[in-house]
Amino acid sequence: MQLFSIEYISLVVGFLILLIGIWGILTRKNILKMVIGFSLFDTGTHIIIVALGYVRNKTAPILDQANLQTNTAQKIVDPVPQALVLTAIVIGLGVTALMLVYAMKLHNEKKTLNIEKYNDLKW
Amino acid sequence: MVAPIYIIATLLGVAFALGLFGKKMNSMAGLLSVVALGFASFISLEWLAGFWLYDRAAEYIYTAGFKPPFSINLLMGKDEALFTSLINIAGFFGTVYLWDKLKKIGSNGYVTLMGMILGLNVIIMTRDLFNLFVFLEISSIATAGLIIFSQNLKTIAAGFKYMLATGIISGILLLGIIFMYYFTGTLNIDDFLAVHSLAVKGFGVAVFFVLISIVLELKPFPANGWGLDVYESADSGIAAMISAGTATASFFVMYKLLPLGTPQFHMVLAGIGLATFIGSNLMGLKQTNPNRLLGYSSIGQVGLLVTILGLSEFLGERTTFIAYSILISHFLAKAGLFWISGIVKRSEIKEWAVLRNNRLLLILFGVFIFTLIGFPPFPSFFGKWDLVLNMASNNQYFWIVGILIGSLLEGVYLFRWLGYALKLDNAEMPAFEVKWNKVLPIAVFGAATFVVGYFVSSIHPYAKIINYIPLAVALAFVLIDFLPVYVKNTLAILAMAYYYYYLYPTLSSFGAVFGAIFMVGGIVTLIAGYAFKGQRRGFYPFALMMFAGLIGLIEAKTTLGFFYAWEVMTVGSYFLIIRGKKSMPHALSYMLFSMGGAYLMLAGFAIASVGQFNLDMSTLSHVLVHPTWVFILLAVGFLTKTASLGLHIWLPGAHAEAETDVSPMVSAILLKAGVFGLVTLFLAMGDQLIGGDVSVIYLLGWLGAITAVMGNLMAAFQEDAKRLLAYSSVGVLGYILFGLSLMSHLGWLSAVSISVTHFMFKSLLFLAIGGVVWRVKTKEMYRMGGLIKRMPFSFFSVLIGIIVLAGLPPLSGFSGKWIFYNAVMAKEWYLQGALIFFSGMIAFLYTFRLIHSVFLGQLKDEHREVKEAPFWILVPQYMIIGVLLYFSAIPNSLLKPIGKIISPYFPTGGLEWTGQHAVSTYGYWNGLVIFYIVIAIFVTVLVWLIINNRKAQKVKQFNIVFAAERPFKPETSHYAYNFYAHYRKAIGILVEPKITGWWEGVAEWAHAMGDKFRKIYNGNGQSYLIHIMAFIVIIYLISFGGF
Amino acid sequence: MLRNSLILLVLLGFAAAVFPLVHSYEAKDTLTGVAEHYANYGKEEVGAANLVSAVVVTYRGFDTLGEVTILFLASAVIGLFLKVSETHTKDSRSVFFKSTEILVTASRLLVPMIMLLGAYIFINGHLTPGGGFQGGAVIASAFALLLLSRPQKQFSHKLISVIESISGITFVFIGLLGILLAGGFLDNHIFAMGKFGTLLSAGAIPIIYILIGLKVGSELTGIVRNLKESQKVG
Amino acid sequence: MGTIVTKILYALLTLFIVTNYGLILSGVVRKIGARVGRRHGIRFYQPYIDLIKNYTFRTRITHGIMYYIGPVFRLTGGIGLLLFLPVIYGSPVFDNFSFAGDLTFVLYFQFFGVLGMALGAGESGHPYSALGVSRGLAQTTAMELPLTLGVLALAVQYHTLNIHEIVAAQQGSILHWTLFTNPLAAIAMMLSFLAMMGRSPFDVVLAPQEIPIGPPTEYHSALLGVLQLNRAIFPAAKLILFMNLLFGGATNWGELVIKTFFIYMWSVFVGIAYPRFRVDQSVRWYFGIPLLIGVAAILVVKYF
Repeated sequence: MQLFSIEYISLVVGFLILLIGIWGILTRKNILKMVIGFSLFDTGTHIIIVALGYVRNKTAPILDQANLQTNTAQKIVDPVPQALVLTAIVIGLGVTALMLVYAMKLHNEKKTLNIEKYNDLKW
Repeated sequence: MVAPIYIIATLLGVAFALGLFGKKMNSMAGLLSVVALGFASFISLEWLAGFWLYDRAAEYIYTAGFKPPFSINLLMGKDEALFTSLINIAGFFGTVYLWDKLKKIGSNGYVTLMGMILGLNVIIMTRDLFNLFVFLEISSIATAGLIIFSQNLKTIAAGFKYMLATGIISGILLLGIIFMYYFTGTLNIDDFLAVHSLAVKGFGVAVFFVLISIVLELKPFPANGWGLDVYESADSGIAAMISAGTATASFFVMYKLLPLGTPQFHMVLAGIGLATFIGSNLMGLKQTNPNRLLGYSSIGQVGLLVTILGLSEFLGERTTFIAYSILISHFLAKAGLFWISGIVKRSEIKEWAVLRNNRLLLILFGVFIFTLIGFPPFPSFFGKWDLVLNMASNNQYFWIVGILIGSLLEGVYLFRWLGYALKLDNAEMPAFEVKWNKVLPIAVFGAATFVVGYFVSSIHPYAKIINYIPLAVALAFVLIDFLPVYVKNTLAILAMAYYYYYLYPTLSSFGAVFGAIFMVGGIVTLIAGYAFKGQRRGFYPFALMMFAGLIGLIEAKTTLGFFYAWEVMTVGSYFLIIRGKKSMPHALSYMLFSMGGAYLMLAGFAIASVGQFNLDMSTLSHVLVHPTWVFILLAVGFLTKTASLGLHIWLPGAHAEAETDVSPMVSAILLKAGVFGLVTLFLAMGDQLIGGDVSVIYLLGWLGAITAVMGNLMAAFQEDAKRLLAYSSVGVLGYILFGLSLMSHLGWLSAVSISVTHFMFKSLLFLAIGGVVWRVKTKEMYRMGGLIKRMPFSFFSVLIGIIVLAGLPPLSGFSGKWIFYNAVMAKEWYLQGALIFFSGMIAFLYTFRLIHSVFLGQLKDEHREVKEAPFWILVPQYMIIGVLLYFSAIPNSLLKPIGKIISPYFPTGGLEWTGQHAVSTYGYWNGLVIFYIVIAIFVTVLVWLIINNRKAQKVKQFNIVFAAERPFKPETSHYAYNFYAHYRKAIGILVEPKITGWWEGVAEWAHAMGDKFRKIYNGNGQSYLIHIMAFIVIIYLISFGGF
Repeated sequence: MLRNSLILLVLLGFAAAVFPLVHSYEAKDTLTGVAEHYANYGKEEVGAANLVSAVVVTYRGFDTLGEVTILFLASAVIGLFLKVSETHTKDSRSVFFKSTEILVTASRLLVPMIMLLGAYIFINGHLTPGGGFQGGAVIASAFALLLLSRPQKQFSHKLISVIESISGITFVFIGLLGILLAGGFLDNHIFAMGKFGTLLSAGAIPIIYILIGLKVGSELTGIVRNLKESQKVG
Repeated sequence: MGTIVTKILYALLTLFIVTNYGLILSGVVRKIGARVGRRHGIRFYQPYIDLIKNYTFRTRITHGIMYYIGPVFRLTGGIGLLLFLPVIYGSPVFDNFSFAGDLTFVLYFQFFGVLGMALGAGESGHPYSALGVSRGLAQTTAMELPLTLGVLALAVQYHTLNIHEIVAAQQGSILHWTLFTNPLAAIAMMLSFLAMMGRSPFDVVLAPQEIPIGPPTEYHSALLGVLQLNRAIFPAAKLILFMNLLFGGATNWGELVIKTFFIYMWSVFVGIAYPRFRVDQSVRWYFGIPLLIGVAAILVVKYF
């Protein structure tokens, strides 16, 4: 295991971003900041996904050159995580957009973005 | 067969097409959606039918023309067909229910709803993990949209919390999925199941993340505050869909992925589920908002289901049956309850009294509550039975205890709620609007509970042999509830008579005795029903249900049949009891004690079934494991019904507040169910020893003796006539318990004969006093007095009743006492025996008080014109008096047959009969001769007196020697209030309500605990996220045992 | 304070929980599992030069359908959200500041070019990096620019939803055609496979990508539009 | 048929003897009481005079049917108790109807009259009647506990509840009396006996010295006469019962008179020596020492 290889760094960075995202979600009182935390959490996950698809010293899975079209499995990185991350990004987009709209609506209701103020429902 | 892919294509296509619909075409859009959902339901139901009826093979659906794992595939198997059917039906009826709301919202609303149903369908069918993630997200987003169908601060805040929570959860899920892919190179669930586990720790962690996310989707305690908020705030129609749809689908995902977990994880899962089940129901105790309450219940039920999954290793092949029957019950009941809540639109459960304005909804409300808690004939009853039985056979008692405690807690708040709906005042409340499109789904689901219940019982190997006809007849009375009382009463009596006629030849042994008490007793007390006018709605179905249960006890061939009948009886009697004007709290405590007792019985039967080849009642006679526990559990279960000391606190109120003819039913007849249970138990199991030397039956003997004394003492201090009689029942039942505990011929002879006479004299007394109360409109004895002048017939009934009760010769009550003396001598239980006789003396106190305070003394001014009790209430009384006098004169007409029944079990120590002359080891007694002699002396003296005192002048009420004055007011000279003040001063300390206080303390403690726990749901969305993360970490630590 | 230390503890716990994942990670030297199959047979089976697209649109096409649905739902929910608030108040005074001249002018120049780029990206999705989502997002960004520069401009909501719906329905319809004409739902072999590496190849993939592009573009545009419209409420 | 007639005639004979004995006894006891109190007292035949007086009253009133038959119940109880007892041991003449029921029956039958009387008194509407009944019943329950324990101890000792056999077992020597063979049981029963006789300190039920209180408050004339008749028969019957159980029974009338007289004197002496208890006091008293003695009696016969 090479500690400073690109795949390892991206994996660790992904996890760090993910943890920072969780930290943001758990500690920030401002709803928008929580949403940003959530975005970071998502992004961290995406980086991890891509990192996991990496195959050492291989190229992108696009067979636009003839030499790639034979014995392909030996030459490209894993296309599946890339496909998955695409889906995940879009999902993240949809969720984030919805969260933001919620945040906007909440602000309309109480004119504050402090999550602690929205505790009418409890127990 | 329509391919299942068309479910998806239809829903999705229609959802996309709805974008084309303008605002003016909302009705069209709605119709299209309903048709699409109906079509989807049709497809899945068709598959379900195919699997069930034609035994089709499961079918894989491949997408993109490639085989898995290279492309995503779906599976339509038996399970999937069932679950998609549930989802689509929920969607279909949910849309019908929400028709008006959706129409107002327009196409986006329909789109959201269809999206959710679509998502749920796919997560059920898909065999690809990432695909599962995608469609889980679809349903989450759609749910977030559904929540804001009604937009206000609450829904928006709840929706936001929901989005945050599901966002985090799905992030964790995604993390797990991608690592699972990394380690295995596939995303196909079937492949994962084949791999099962890898040596790499990382894989285990990845699987853990996947599973824990699914667990979190199921809203485990305590990481579920967001779910509660959604249930509380969302429109009831939406909450119904979330509870019935999302929870159902998430459960199935868990079910599907379960094999991924290690056995160790399964135990953790079971623990999570149980904590959720108990915790959620405990916290529900203090809740007063109906939707949030249903949320607690919903989460709790899902917790129970999770427990079942976690315990699947123990449950084996029965897992499916158990889980599905409970799940379907929950599905139907919870959707129905949320829907009703949406019609009622009350945010306090106390305001649900308004539900009485609509009879149909009220009935359905009751049906759903009983379905949820697991009463027969609803499916979850059979599920719970199998669950407990299977756990017992694996020695898993801890889980049994937990599950039963959780169920009991759930019963507390659900029955309290039902009580509120049935009894609280609703005069001030405006009626609610009822639309057919809202009622239709509820009615369909309500009907489905019965259908599914019947279906479930028909596939259960033991449930299918239960005789359901009596219950069906009772339920049929619901349909003719509109008829006037005399028609229904006649029909009810005929039905009972016919059934007894049909049953009579099959009855033998103790079954014959108790069968007579139950059926003949039922008929006799029903006669009093003619006194009622109008329709008396809701009485006959439940009265007959109670009798159906009672007779079912006797007919029961299996322990399941017995338990089934027991529960049917409980339901029927609950509704009878709650009919009384002030019965609400008493009916609740009756129900809770009954449930508690029933659960003990359930546990007892479960342990008894361990290692047996079938569930026959006879298996009780050769219990293989923990026979002492079985005995104690069953005995205590029965003792809750016989109201032994410590378990008696429900009885006085329940019996006293009941209606005139209900009191005798529940007090004189129903209590004998417990006696019958004890008889059955004692005969089957004999005595058991605790720790090898303390006899349980010996302890029960003491309990019986003390109950007899305390019951009678408390009766002596009552001001309320019916309460007095109720406590008297406690005493007599203690007496009977003592007699049975003697375990000898004579002990049983007296116990069984007292069971019979108690039925007669207690019916007599309750009817007579009920008739008086009917006329004078009060139950306080000191408000009556001198009524012998106005109600001589009732007086005579009470006179005969108390003479028999007190056991005075020459009437038949004495036979019991006489046999007792002999039995006590033979058994050498002198001290207990002395207590029993002491209790008999105390019986004099309250019997005299009863007759004096009501009928003798000073007639009150307001009662001078009061009429004799209604004719039809007197009729059964005089029938009973006739029989009592016959038994008194010819005692062996009663005792000899009972002796014959007892002889096979206790052959020695019986009575020798010569005519009416009975001889025991110790003494002798001739009832008939005594009868004649006493009557002869009496007549002689009477004639002597009349000769000496003829032409005695009748004087007025106040013409008495009263300190040289005449009293001017009956109140001041009617000595009745606190009649035994001096006695109370002497030994009143014995009747301090210590036991009631103890139970109240328990209740208060549970409520306080629940209240404390629920404070963690502080309403702050961020805290909920912390709960989720902490939950993950803690479960991780538990699962992997540190790191 | 207690709360913060609790959070810290939870975070540390979570970090510890994910540590085995990082720990057992090792970059692969070769493809394994399904990826190997895709690499080796993707060309023959799907015919798309961009293997990611092959996976996205065909092998895991069902996911993509779901993905589209998610955006569609998100847009619907946002529409739902904002629509109710339209009825909230009838006050429609503008809250927008006037855009700068530079932005307005630049947008006139850039919007058509961005749209063109978007279209290019989704049309060539099966050949080069990119695809329907990316293209759609680019197109939506053009509309976002338009909205920034001319806030008063009204887009036809009707048009957006019609495009959205038609493309969605067609997507489902093409998927169903797969059952009728080829191996299953969403099979791309319903059209001629064409020559590998050219524009008209890979069967239904380009068509699907175009539909996705249109759909995503219109959905995102719809979201942005709805958000803008909601600002009237103030 | 003949046997029934003979039985009835024998019963009437017993009744006649005991009634007279009871009347004289009560007169004598009152006389003794007065002399002890240094008063002249009544004539010993005063009860006869009272009886005749009451039967000849011309004012006759009734409060209703129950009021009317209350005394009938009372007297039936008294006569019944007497007739269900074997009066003279070994005598078929004075055995009466004791074949119909054993000791248990007899013990329960004594309440027949009490309850009937209580009902009759209740209908009069006089609060003092009800008050008396309430006191009487309360005291009875307490008194009954040591009595029951004693009876059980006896039954254990003799292995029977048949009074004949109990008496038979005590024949032969004075030391065969239960009093000596089972002293604890005898003490317990004799303490209960005090309350059964309704004399001081347990006479608050009737409170004879004060203005009338207790069940008979409202009774007079022939109705009171019936009660008075009972007051002669009933205590005598109870005395005979205790004599049979504890003191070896009687083989002839002379023995009976002597024994019962002394048994009665036990309650008289106690009554003169001790002042009256309130009901709550007497109840608590019976739950104290007498109860313990009773329990001890049981334990002794059971374990020794």
